[in-house]
Amino acid sequence: IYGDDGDGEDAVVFGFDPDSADDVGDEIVQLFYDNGLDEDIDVELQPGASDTGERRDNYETLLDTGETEPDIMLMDNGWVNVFIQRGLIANLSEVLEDDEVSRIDDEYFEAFTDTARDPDSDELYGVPLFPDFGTMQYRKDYAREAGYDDDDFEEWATEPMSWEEWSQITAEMVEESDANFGLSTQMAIYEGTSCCSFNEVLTSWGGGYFGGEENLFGPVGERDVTVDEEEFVDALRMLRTFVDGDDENALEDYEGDLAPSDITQWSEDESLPQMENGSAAMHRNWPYAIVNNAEEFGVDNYGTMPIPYAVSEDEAAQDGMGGTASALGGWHIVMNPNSERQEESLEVIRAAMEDDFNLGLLDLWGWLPPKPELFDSQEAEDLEPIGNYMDTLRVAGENAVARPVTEVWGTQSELIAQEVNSAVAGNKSPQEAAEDLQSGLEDTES
Amino acid sequence: MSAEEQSGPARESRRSGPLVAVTRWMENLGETGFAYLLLTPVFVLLGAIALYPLLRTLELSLYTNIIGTGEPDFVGLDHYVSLFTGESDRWLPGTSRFLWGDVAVTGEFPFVHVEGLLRSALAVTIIFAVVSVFFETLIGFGQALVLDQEFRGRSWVRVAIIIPWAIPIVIQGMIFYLMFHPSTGFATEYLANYGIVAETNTLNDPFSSLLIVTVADIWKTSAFMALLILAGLQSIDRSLYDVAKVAGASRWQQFRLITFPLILPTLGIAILFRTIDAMRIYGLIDSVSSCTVVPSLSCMVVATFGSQRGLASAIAFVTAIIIGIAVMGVIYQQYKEGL
Amino acid sequence: MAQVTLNHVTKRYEDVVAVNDMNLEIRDGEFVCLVGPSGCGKSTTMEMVAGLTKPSEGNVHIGDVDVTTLPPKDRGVAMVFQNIALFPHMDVYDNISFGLRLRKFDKEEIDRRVDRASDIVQLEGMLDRMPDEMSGGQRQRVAIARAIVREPDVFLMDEPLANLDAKLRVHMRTELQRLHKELDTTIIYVTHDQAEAMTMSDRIAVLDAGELQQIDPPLVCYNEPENLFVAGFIGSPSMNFAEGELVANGFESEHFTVEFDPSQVPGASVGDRVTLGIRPEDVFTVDRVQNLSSATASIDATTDVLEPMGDEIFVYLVLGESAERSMEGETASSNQLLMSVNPDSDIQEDQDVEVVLDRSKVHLFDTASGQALAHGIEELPGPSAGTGPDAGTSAGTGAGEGTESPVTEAESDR
Amino acid sequence: MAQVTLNHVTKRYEDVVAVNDMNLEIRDGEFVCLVGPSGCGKSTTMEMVAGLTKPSEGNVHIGDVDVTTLPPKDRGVAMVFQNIALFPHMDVYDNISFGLRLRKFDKEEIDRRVDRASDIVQLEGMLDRMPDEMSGGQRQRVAIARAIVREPDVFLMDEPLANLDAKLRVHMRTELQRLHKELDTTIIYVTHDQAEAMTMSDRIAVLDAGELQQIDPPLVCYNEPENLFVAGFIGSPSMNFAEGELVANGFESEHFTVEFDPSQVPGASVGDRVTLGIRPEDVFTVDRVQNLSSATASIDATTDVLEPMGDEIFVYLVLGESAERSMEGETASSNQLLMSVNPDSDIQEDQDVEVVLDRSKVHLFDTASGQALAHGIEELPGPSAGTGPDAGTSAGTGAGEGTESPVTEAESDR
Amino acid sequence: MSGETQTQTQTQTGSQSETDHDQGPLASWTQGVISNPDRRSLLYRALFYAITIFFLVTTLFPFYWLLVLALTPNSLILGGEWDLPFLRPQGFNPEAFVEVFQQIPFHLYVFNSFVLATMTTIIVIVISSLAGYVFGRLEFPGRGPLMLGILMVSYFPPAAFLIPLFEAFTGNPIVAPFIGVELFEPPRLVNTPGSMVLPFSALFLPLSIFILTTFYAQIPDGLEDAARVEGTTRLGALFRVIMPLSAPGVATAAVLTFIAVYNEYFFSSIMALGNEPQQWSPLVGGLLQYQSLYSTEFNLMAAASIVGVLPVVILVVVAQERIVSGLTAGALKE
Ligand SMILES: Nc1ncnc2c1ncn2[C@@H]1O[C@H](COP(=O)(O)OP(=O)(O)OP(=O)(O)O)[C@@H](O)[C@H]1O
Ligand SMILES: Nc1ncnc2c1ncn2[C@@H]1O[C@H](COP(=O)(O)OP(=O)(O)OP(=O)(O)O)[C@@H](O)[C@H]1O
Ligand SMILES: [Mg+2]
Ligand SMILES: [Mg+2]
Repeated sequence: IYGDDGDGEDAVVFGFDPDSADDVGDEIVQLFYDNGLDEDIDVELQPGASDTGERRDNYETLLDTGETEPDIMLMDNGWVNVFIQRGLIANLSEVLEDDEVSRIDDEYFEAFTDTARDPDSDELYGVPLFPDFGTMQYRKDYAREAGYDDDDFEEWATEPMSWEEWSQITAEMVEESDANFGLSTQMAIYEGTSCCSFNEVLTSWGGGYFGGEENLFGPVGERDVTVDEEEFVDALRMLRTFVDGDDENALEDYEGDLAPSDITQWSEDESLPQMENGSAAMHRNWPYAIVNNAEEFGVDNYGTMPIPYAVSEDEAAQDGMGGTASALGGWHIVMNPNSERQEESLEVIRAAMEDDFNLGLLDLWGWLPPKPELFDSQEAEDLEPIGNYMDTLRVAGENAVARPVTEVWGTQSELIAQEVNSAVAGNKSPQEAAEDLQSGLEDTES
Repeated sequence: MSAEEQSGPARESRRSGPLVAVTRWMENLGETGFAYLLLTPVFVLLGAIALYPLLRTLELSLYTNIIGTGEPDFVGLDHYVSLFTGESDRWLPGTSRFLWGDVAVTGEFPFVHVEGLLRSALAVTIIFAVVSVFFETLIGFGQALVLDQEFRGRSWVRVAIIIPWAIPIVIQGMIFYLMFHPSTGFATEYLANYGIVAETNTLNDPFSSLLIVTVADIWKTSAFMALLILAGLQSIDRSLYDVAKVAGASRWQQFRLITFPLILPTLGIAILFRTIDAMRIYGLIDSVSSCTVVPSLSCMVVATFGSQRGLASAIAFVTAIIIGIAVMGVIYQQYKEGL
Repeated sequence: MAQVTLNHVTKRYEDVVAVNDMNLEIRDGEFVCLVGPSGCGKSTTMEMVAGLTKPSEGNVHIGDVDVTTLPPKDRGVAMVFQNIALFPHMDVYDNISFGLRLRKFDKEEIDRRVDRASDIVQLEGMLDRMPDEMSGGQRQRVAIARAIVREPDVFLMDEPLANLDAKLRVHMRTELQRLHKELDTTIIYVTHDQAEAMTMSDRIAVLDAGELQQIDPPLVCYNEPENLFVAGFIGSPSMNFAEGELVANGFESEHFTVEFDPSQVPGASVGDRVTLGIRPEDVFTVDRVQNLSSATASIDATTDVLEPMGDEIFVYLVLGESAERSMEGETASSNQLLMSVNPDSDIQEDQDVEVVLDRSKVHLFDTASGQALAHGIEELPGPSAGTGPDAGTSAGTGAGEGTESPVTEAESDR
Repeated sequence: MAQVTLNHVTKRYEDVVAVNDMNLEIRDGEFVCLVGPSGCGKSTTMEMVAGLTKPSEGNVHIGDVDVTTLPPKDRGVAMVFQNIALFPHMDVYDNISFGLRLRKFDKEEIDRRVDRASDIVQLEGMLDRMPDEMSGGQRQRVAIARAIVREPDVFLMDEPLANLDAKLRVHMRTELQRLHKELDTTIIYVTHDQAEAMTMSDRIAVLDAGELQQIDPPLVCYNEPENLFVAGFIGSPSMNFAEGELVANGFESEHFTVEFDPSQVPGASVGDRVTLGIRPEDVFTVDRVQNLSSATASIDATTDVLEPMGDEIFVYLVLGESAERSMEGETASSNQLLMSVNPDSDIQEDQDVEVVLDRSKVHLFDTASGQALAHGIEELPGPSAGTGPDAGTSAGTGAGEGTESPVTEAESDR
Repeated sequence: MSGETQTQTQTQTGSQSETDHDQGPLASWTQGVISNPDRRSLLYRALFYAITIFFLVTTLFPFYWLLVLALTPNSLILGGEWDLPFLRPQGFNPEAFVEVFQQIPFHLYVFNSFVLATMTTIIVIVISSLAGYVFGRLEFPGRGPLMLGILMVSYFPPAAFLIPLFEAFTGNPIVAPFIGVELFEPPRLVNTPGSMVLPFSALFLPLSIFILTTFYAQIPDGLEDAARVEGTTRLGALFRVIMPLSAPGVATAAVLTFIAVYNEYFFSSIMALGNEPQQWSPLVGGLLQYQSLYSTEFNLMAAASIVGVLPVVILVVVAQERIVSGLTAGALKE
């Protein structure tokens, strides 16, 4: 019954996100034409697996075996780097016009765009489509019960606070409101912990896994592993404090017992419902959670703030770390080097670089624009409910920390997640975990 | 005379036509020729779909790690060597070891530090295989014996017993994952009270996870055993039981002297394939817990597959060899049974 | 104490009544043969005694115990199955010793008994063969050996010798009889071999269509069958039957008459339809009649087929105008008569002969009910053709209840 | 054209030679019975003819074709298996029609033939039964029906009637004979029933230990067995043997002598060890001797066991001082003699009797080789006890090659 | 009649308890059980039912949990308050069973799996029947090594086959291993059933071959002989007699293969390039569609898997009907 694949013969096949392709696929295709794509070029959105890892494996096999389709595809910024290093995707610097390349250099979030570059040559392999930033979200109504008001909220929205202050506010909120606990975050053994939820904390303590910012994407083996360091241990101790304030490794000045021990088994999936059902006062998550919860509680009762920090950027032990830090998620458009419709594909990519296209996606599906100034644009702010949180998101975007993705990141991220998890769970002391991780990472680096 | 007459041997041998000729040719083949003829489809299929890829994979295991970065370099047996020297361990997920980990033995003798063992893929795989196959055999046998009885509602009981086997591993994983999940895990509390599983961080606790994975596997694959053994039971000639009964055999003796020996070949096959399968456990671990927590041999292959394809291929071959060694006993038993 | 008693036992399968209201009492140490046509319920009866089949109705006693619900292993029976049913995964030794091993006999005792049994069934050198490496007869002997090593209270043997050659069968017969004496067990034995039934058994139980027809010592069954069925079934080749009528001066059928006083036949009167039965060996050609004191009037016949058997010749006679030939001689009204003659006779095919019947061996049955009316009849008292001084010794007895009737004695007096 | 020929056929299993260098030629349309003790290779021979077993050596022809490598389905044979081998997943109808359906006969023809066959085997109402719902005999009849519907060139029947009762067996015998005539097929038939072998077959092939001993018409096998084995095997109860020596005036054994001129025995001379054979029916008590023209001198004996069979009585005689009793009468040198007498005889157990042998029925064998030396011997020409005018018609013939020898004719003249 | 039986039993029991009265109640009860067939069979039945119920509970409980999950609205699954002793759905949301089909064309995935599984099962059963016949019933040189070779295929983790197969199925030339010579270019099979059915068949073949070998080996030679004399070829006998008589084994091999393929995802996720029903993505592919980047709709996954299991259960019920006990009863006298 599937003998006929439809009109796909001559179309540019675009490996896409399944949920949006199913729901608003036609509108997205129309959006391309609205932004200057030649009507003669057909675009077919081909949904990939919903699970990011799975989609990655899928593209990896496809590209590795020289498949000609899909011609272009979405790639998570978390793993596009590996594809670049393996030479599996096309070098866009070579095929895009120079002015287009410089537009990307100028207009796009820099940190985000960097994840689509070859770290050695800085050449561009992907055009950012939409970024994702981790933020701290909270229940304004609970905060009000603890005596805070809209002024505070406004300040919090753009001014990062310290973890210490944050812990006190959170403790107050739990005390005064119906919240059962303070923080809902993700500390399970999975990629998200190493790349994002813990990485944010680590960066905000001025630390990094491999020294400063410049080493994020390698070179593997020539950079130092900086895990067995004070800032790393302190980050872990702080998290441990949040889970169990009475732990022997707990930090003095922080309020403890803010998060349930279950966070060690939570990923986004499990942490979000804790916010939804009113148990948690604070919630670290991606913008989709903002949309979700703002609809649930109303924009008046739901607030966001940048991730708190412990050490300012100046005092940071590692270069470029410190201060508030948001883990960088999001997706790029990349091109299949074996594509038989390169020209048409480039046309599609060009259409996707238009501002209206980015705003159109924000409207259609809530995907953030990859360009800072679009965050401030009126069009963006008009969108409900996400428009109300653009301020925070912009700060987050400016302070985004990319994942240290290299060809060995897969192995390393598992190690990191596991050690962090056992430290947070209290199975290991932070110091032990740091030492073990240090030697583990050093092994993988050689 | 009758139509039959026309097909006397004389007439028969003169009849022609391609089909007849082929049939005759086949019938006249000696045992060996006929055997190999019938095995051709197997050879073709397995040759193309199994042997060829395996040889290519073997070839791959002799080349450099990272694919995509230029032409692969020939490194000979380096991957294999590094697996056994522990050099490759750093590529393996979490703090796993491919072979025996650094097993910590604490003061009191029998108490081996479990963490050490559970960080070794080989140990995990063997523990998992032995425990799960043992219980699956036991339970499957019991279920098969129950289903072999005549009673009302038997077909429903049969369906009930087979249901777990019909559930995809992803869902099987989900069922047990949610049972021990911190938010939904009603089971954690009850079992933690008895110290069976860890109270918190259950699914990230190696021992608890291994236990849960094992139980989940037993739940699902006992049905496999039950089905096979049941088929074996039903193929036994019932008149043998009559003889045994009259000869004075109690139920137990009938089981021991008739049922068991006659079911043994089938049981052997079931155990053989279950063992092989258990030693390739991956999907369940992945969906209940993770390879980082409970490493298995196949986990190692999958974990390195994305980045270190040469190493992954080498691990696959070593895994196959380890499985081959592990099931040698069963095969020998089967061989003695005349298979 | 191992008498076997069946009380009103019935066994029904879905649409078949295999055994119907059977009452059977087998005494301790008795050797009883069950005979009957194929499908008459012999095996079913055995299975009920063994406990493999539960009777639909009625109950079974072994010794003094009601064993109806007792499992087979507690009944103390050993059985040779009609379908042999060796354990395919065991060699001959293991098959034979199966029951003993179950009972944890010690190794030596087992070896001793297995040796002995394999000796009896002449399978000495084959103890390590597997069943599928043996011939049909050899397998059957293993089955027998498997039963006899057990030395149980009751032996059930369902055609144990069916696949053995005549010589081995004679050997086995004597061995089984010896065993029977030695062990003093009760034996229930199904056989289709008349010689076996006649020589081995204390009594023969004749079954038909699930019902017991007669149970009596072999010669009583042979000489005084209770009804047409038993008469026709016992004896090979079977008895000749002629349907006819009881007339004033005896019996009259389409093709011949036998003269006697109808009043000596109890329970029947002139005008009744009766069937006359005469065994082949009681039919003689007239030239041999001088040996016979109780011959009937001669009957004209033509020889049809001759079947030389070596030790005798079966002669198929056609009475009257030889119409169509039928070798079966089944229907009572047929015009056929089977005669057995000495192998030395110079009888030829298609030859006209005159034959006589031995009046003292003639049986009369009620045609309608099939019940026996008389076994052996006296001459008509009036003017007769009889010559011998000691002719017609005994009047017919009714269908006497299975005791050794005086008839037998009287007959063997001659 | 369906003669079946076996040329130097040998079949070896690992350590057993089941059939050894067998040469057998069965003519088109012939009915041959294979007989022999259990395990002698009958079934193996059949299987090789059917193509189920490949001979280790030699070849098999059916018609003019060498079928040694031909698969069973192309040999045009139908077979009744000793182990019955019904297809348990098919009902009776499907079992019977299996071969026809394979050959794509049309429905009506199949129905017609199945009806006819089930009629012959008397299974009319049972066509929809499954094999496990039938009695042993019924199953066997299905197996027979399955073979006969095929109407093949060659029938192979391995003890097809073993589980049937005597009456049905007689019926089946005639049916098979009729079928044989109608279809004009070649039939190879294994049986343990002497009556079957005697009445049905054109020739009987006697096998022992995988070797062919004799193939001859039934009466030749009976009356002129080629060797001790055949003599002992054919005939039930079997022939009496007495071991002894050829002396100047005849035969002398431990317990009796028979006087004759040793020179009439070809191939043997005075002083040789010979074995004398005499069938039970050729032994007579002296009081019956008036019927016999060729009686030997009388022998003193004591009766031991009597076995009344209904139509005859077997009398076990002990010669000389009755030492130990043995009912087997197997060893040639035993002091036992089995006699068959008329059921009317008034013979008793433990009675002293004088018996004579029928000289014309005496067989002489070379003890060492077992080969027959003479069948029937003439009186010593000198002063003799003979009385009859037509005594001792025929001198011994050597072990004549299976043709209908004049002896038979001569004998049946009497 | 029955009255008589009863009295007898009673007297037996009576005398029993008399002799035992100085033993403990348990001992005498045990005595009674041992010697009294009625009581013993009662005990057997009780034991039997206890075991059956135990099996039912243990196998069905997780499935019940799955049902509970399906009926609970997704948001309540991870946030809900689950408590024993009685596990019941939080809220009642049977709409999940409808939603399953609204979100994605789940029925198409089920259909795909069904077709793939059916095709594979047929191929596997036919080929392994031939092989099972050969290994189970024929003697020939090389039998042992060949069987071992076939078995060895299943020692390897499936990943070991993946890359070369994927290369071949995407239409890349077949390269002779170790030599590097290109042999020929196979047709492009990805996104067709062929690219899944072929590897499935090869990978599930060893199990079926071994199962059928054992079962075919147990069919008495006599029956095959009978069929051959009746006029079938050796193959005819295989399909007409040996296979039907091995019905339990064949049905089991078929059910095992069918279910395994039906739930397979490793190969299909690779071979169906886009996880679309049109690309023959199977059931599990569909199930995974309910997971999106950051959240999993457990209730839909549970509902969908229950829906997906139904066809298999029906199949198993049907196939099991074919498994009749004592198939060879009445066949042979030996
Ligand atoms: N598969 C086998 N392996 C070894 N020996 C065998 C095998 N089949 C038969 N034999 C032996 O070959 C001999 C001949 O067997 P066959 O079945 O031909 O005997 P038979 O004459 O039919 O005997 P019966 O009358 O008992 O059926 C026997 O001694 C038997 O034990
Ligand atoms: N399982 C069954 N289902 C239905 N009918 C059966 C079953 N078993 C036996 N019968 C029928 O019961 C009757 C008696 O069978 P039984 O086996 O006792 O006969 P039998 O006297 O032993 O015959 P045979 O001499 O042929 O062995 C037969 O008519 C048979 O067809
Ligand atoms: Mg029977
Ligand atoms: Mg035989």
